[in-house]
Amino acid sequence: MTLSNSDTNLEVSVWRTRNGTGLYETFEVPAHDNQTILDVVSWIQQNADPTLTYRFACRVGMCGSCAMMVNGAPRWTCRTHVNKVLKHNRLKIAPLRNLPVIKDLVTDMDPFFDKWVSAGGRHEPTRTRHDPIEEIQPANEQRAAADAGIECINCSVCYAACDTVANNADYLGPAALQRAWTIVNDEKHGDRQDVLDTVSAAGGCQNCHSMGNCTALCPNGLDPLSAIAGLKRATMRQFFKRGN
Amino acid sequence: MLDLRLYLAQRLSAMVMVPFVFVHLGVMIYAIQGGLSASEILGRTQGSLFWFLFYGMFVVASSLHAAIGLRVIVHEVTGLRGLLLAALTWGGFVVFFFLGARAVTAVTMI
Amino acid sequence: MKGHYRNHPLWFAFLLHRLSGLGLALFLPAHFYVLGMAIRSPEALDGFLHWTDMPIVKIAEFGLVFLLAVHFFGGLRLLALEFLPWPAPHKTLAAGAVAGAFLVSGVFFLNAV
Amino acid sequence: MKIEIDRHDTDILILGSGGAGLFAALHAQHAAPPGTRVTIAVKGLIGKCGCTRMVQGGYNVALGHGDSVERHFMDTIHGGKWLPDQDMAWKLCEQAVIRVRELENEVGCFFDREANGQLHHKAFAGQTADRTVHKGDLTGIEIINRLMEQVLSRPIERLQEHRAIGLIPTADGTALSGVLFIDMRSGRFRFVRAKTVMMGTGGGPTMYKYHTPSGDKTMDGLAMALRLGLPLRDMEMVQFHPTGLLAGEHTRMTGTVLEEGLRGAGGQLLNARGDRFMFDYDTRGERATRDVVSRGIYAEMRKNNDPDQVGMFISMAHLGPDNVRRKFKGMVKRCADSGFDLAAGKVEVVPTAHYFMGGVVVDPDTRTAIEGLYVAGEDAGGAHGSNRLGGNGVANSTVYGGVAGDVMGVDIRRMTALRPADETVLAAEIERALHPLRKTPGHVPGLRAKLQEAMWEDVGVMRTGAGMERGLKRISEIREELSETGVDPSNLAFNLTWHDWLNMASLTEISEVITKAGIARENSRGAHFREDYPEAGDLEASYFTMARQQNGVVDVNRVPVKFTIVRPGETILPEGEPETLVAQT
Ligand SMILES: Cc1cc2nc3c(=O)[nH]c(=O)nc-3n(C[C@H](O)[C@H](O)[C@H](O)COP(=O)(O)OP(=O)(O)OC[C@H]3O[C@@H](n4cnc5c(N)ncnc54)[C@H](O)[C@@H]3O)c2cc1C
Ligand code: HEM
Ligand code: SF4
Ligand code: F3S
Ligand code: FES
Repeated sequence: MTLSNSDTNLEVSVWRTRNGTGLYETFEVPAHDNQTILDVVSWIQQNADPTLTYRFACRVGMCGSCAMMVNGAPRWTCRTHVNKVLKHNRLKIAPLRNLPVIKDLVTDMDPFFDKWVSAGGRHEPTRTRHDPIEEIQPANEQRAAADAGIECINCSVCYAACDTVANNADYLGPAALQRAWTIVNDEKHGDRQDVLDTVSAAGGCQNCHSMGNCTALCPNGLDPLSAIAGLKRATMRQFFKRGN
Repeated sequence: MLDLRLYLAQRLSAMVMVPFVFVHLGVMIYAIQGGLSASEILGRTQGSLFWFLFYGMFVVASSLHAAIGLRVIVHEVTGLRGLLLAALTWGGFVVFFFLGARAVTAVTMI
Repeated sequence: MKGHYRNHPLWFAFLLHRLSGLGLALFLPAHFYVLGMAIRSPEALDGFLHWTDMPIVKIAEFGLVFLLAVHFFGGLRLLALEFLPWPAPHKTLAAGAVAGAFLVSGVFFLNAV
Repeated sequence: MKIEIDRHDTDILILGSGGAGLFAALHAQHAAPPGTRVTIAVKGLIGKCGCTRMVQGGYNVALGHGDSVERHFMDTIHGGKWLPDQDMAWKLCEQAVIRVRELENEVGCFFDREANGQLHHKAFAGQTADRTVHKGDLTGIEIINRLMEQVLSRPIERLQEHRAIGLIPTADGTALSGVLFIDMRSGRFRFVRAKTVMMGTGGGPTMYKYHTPSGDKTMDGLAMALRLGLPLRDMEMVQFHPTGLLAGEHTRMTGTVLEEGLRGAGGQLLNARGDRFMFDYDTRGERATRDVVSRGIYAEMRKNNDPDQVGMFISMAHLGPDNVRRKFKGMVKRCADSGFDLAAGKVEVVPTAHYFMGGVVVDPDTRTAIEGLYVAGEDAGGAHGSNRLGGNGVANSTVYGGVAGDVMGVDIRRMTALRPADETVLAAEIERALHPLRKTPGHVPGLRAKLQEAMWEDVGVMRTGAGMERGLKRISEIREELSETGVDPSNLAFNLTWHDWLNMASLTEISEVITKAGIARENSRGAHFREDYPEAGDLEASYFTMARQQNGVVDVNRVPVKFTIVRPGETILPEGEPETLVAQT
């Protein structure tokens, strides 16, 4: 173990909620070799200001609870090494964009999940627990398309990165739409047509401008941009097939 | 803000415009050689059914396309929605179309 | 990965497309209006077209062609991205679109001057 | 300070949103009569906290390759060194089959397939069949995301960032009235009455210096059960995972798991001099079971005894960096994110507290000794005995969460009314939570580090009677110190430091129980290893420990294991079945 009690300090500005709005407060945080943004924020709460609020759970990039704006960009903080984002020894940390702030660095993620559900992001069964498990070839093209987006940890990084979400309150957003695309490609799903209808309504996939911030920033390397393009094609195809 | 129909209308109109823009750009590059003049333009277009259809469809497509495009921008920038947004979309379309139709008749009818 | 997160070709392509679209949409009524003058008097149109000999107007016109070209190629790029089930060389596509736009407007410009 | 408390009623209340909590909610909603109110309350966000989400390896289920429920059961009993409650272990193995089909067919999970379309199974150490189904190495994300969607899209009331701090009984103490919470976002107290409550707060041995579970898990559930006077069993049984990342004390990454598969694939463990050492401890070398490898690493660390070079190393480079990168993509990226090169370099590791086998005594229907309280998942003791097989953890939480939901749905039909609370207990629990707000503010994280150090040194991978006695003393000192350590009360809304204090309170209470149970077990079984009693003892005379708090004092008894299905030395596998179906390498 490297006991790197290094002498350099990071200059960290952190967003604090105060009387209904907020402001940045600055802290000096000792730098270390292996240090994530979450560690920086934790250090402040544990050693400098015990009232600082942030959220995390798994600390290894699986739960998607810890995302914040770091030097202007949304990131999962538990897996973002300080060196990766540090600019002139400075960090600026704020709550995730596009979601209501509860306190300090914590946002209310309900709108994100409400949209996830309203995009049809829930399995409709075609079998029961008493039936055998369906045989599905993993190499099959549809399955591959479904698998492509399956490792989403619903961290909301893409949701915060997308300017369309910022400007269009009804827009379902990249993660929810990507989930819908997974379902559309899941041959086990009961009503895939229905999902296509859901994502073609007012806040749906057609609102995406393919600006690609989602794909550029997804910490798991997923590609909502392409998933949404897939939905656009599929909804269009369905439209012409049905002729209405 | 878009739903599937508006989206399709915008994309289809865009596709329709592809050949038009192509030709239009070509004609402009060609026409600009030696400067523009009214008679030059009118000489080419007046009384021509081809150019009437060409520019006519161009106008319809671009009016639709631009009206929907503006709708999106207005919604995203101002948050306008509902009836007002619809009114603005179709109002925009009508203005584009009216001006466009006038222009087409002007250049292609004798 | 340092720097601003919108710092990538797809976002610039979006911005360019939006600005060019907006520019075109504002220009469109003016363009129609000018052509519509032909109804009343070709002379008025001619008067206007003489105007276009002035360098500043040339530049403005070049700007319009440029906008149209940018928007056109950007639009083609989007249509391809959305409608053709290609695996994703999005960024190449975006770059190609910009190159195409410059090519066309460049030719136009060279011809115009 | 004037204390206001919000009161709230529901019919079925569920604590926790891991595999146990989410399944309980779904099943309860289905099984209960129409109109029954179901509420899920959780310390974090629904589906985004707890350990089920962190499951990597997968889910044990006898669904192919000639495997059978009997074989799964026998492996579970052998793994638990004859301590499991056999009826619970049986139900676990039997119902896992249904639960996995439910997950695939009804909930919408997709587990990895073979090329021919059938489920893919792999084998964890200690299993005699290829039994573990998985979704890559992110199985938990798939399971929890799909469950979460089902729950979020149903009319189930959500109390997110609501931390349970007390189980409140009725005045006569025979039944549960409800649960006291802190609404973390506002800092206010909320008392929720319910006819039935299922507790699935997932244990969480995070009182160790190195630990894997998520940050929200701090033994709250077991501490609440202890205060209610419920019996807890197998409390000495803390499973260590041999390869936790060691990245320094200032990073939350430290302690997180480097997956089992690394050793399975041929990863080597090296000491400070760069030599392999596992073959000195076991003929299977690095591929021995978790407990054995953990002790091997711990012993080497002790030999090395260098404060500047604490851990051992895992090295994969000899397998070809590109190969490693391809095969363990997620792990390599995770290490890279925290600044380590797993593919080509070596990464420092330590044994890390991973899973808690101990828990509340329940019957196979998840009922407890008190009417109206049900416990499932890692909070419940019994199914694993002294050691949990890799893959049996998520099976346990999903199987028994579902069982709890079904049973509550039925039981609630005979419970016509909500029960009034014992207001004195309620007031006492509130008082307990307010205690630190009346003391001079101090440094809670420092105390936690102290506790973690004490547990790691004295009640850790290898234990002795003397060490544990010393541990007990240290714990009680820490407890006193904690009681004098205050928290600034000026703003209680989302006050993490207040919650750190409450976490510490739960952890110290349960640390004491772990230590006392460890002292009570004078032999070595599974995860519990005593250097002064290294033998397993007479299997026929196996006992489990049962701890209970009465009048503020924790007592531990030994209770004989009932061999209700199979006795030591016997098997329920049919005559002539091979000992193992796993291809030996
Ligand atoms: C890194 C890691 C990897 C693992 N890999 C595997 C594996 O491959 N296979 C396997 O079988 N098992 C594995 N396990 C074990 C398995 O994850 C757990 O045994 C199982 O998921 C526990 O489920 P649970 O529902 O009981 O608890 P959890 O899923 O941990 O959920 C507990 C819930 O209770 C909530 N809670 C806690 N305290 C309170 C409170 N005071 N008030 C309200 N809510 C509260 C938490 O926030 C959380 O929502 C792994 C564990 C870890 C940590
Ligand atoms: C062949 C020519 C054209 C093509 C292929 C094309 C294509 C497109 C496409 C695909 C979009 C959708 C962009 C998005 O949703 O992000 C769009 C938007 C738009 N277009 Fe066009 N277009 C063309 C011509 C025009 C013309 C001539 C005008 C103006 C008169 C115009 C004005 C607009 C506007 C205002 C938008 C909205 C921009 C935005 O939402 O960001 N387009 N175009
Ligand atoms: S798509 Fe990526 S960025 Fe978006 S929520 Fe999922 S994991 Fe996060
Ligand atoms: S950033 Fe937004 S606009 Fe579309 S491509 Fe991604 S959802
Ligand atoms: S804490 Fe779970 S993803 Fe960061």
